[in-house]
Amino acid sequence: MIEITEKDFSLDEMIKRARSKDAGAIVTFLGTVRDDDGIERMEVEAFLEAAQAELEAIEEEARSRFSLRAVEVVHRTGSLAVGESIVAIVCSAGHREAAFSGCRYIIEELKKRAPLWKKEIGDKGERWVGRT
Amino acid sequence: MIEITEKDFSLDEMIKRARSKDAGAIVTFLGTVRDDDGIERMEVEAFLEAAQAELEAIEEEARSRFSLRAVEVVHRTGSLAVGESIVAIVCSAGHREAAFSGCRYIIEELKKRAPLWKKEIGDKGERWVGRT
Amino acid sequence: MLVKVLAFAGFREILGKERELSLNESVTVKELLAELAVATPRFKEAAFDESGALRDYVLLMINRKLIDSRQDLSRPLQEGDELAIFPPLAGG
Amino acid sequence: MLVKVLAFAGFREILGKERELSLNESVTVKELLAELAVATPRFKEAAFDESGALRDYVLLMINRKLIDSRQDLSRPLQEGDELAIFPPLAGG
Repeated sequence: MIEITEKDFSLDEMIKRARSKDAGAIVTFLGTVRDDDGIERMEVEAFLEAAQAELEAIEEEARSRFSLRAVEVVHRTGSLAVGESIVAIVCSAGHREAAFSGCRYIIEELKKRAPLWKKEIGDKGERWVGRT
Repeated sequence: MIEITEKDFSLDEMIKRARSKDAGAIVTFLGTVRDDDGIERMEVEAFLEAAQAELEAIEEEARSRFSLRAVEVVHRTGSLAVGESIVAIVCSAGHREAAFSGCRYIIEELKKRAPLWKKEIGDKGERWVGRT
Repeated sequence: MLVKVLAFAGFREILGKERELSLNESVTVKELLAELAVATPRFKEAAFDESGALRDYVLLMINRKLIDSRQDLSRPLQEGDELAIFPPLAGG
Repeated sequence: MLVKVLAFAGFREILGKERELSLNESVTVKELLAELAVATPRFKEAAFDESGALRDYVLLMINRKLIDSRQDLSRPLQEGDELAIFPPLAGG
């Protein structure tokens, strides 16, 4: 399941959905707001329909390249404080090599291709990430 | 925290312990019993003191090689049914590269170096894994 | 001809999230961006350099597909097209 | 001299998990394994090949440190040593 949402999510529920009798390995990536350089919170913005479609395309690529059994992706939007979850990706596969590779593939492609933006807000002001 | 235990564990609790304000990435590996080839359950056995010491050594290596912020490892022993959790490894780091590498390092070294054994039990009888 | 313009992140802060524009038949992406620049000086500053060229970090999608911001600017917009304007992606 | 022998996995099923052996001063790892083989034919079968050599998959630890099952068999055991016998590791 792919979801872009303002709400926090339960990793436990995502992992539960990814479990299956033919999956021996489940790899999870959780991205959280880091307190770099005086950052207090982040605003996450999405081009919702385009991001959803792009994440679904990435999921399909990962499933077929790595023979994944299950893929769960949640990306949050809105205002997130330091320490809060931004994104979670759960991949299950028969063996660990595929589960690691699939999870890594999805986060790398998400960062490159999904229309999502983060604004860092802290004691030095505000700044859109990636904007030079 | 390193733990070898008969009890099931809460990944959610492990991830909660691994969260921190300076960690932007948390990678989790969960190994579960797969129903390969008629397997119904697994018996996991440990040389408890030696496995605990080896896992602590592996944790230390991973922490210093990849600058990990937190490491959590639980390995279960005893009788585990298909689908149940065998092992969980949680690594947090500033950035995802380190968290992925650290988690991968720990599972690979655990498999090579920790004195733990699995016996597969299924419709074709019993078999110690790795014993030719 | 109606065209929808979406803007995100820093460009949303300048242009607003969404607007519908009524245009002449023959307008290209470049011409539409120039119109926005005339109407909104802060957009001109953010999106174009001193020589009037689109800045490297301006990304464009037409109908949810990225276009090449250097080569495809002469593409004529069609009735109902959706043009999205945004800075480099930074999810995850 | 007392030496503790631990066995795991398939070898535990044959030898039991733990036993304390009273030995002569000079006994080597090889001699101790030979004694176990005499006392327990199933261990002999599982651990040694037809030529009497230790099988490749037999792993040994002395005091929780792996030893080289080919080169260190002549090592003399000391009072209080703990010898562990097990098949290839298979955790995770």
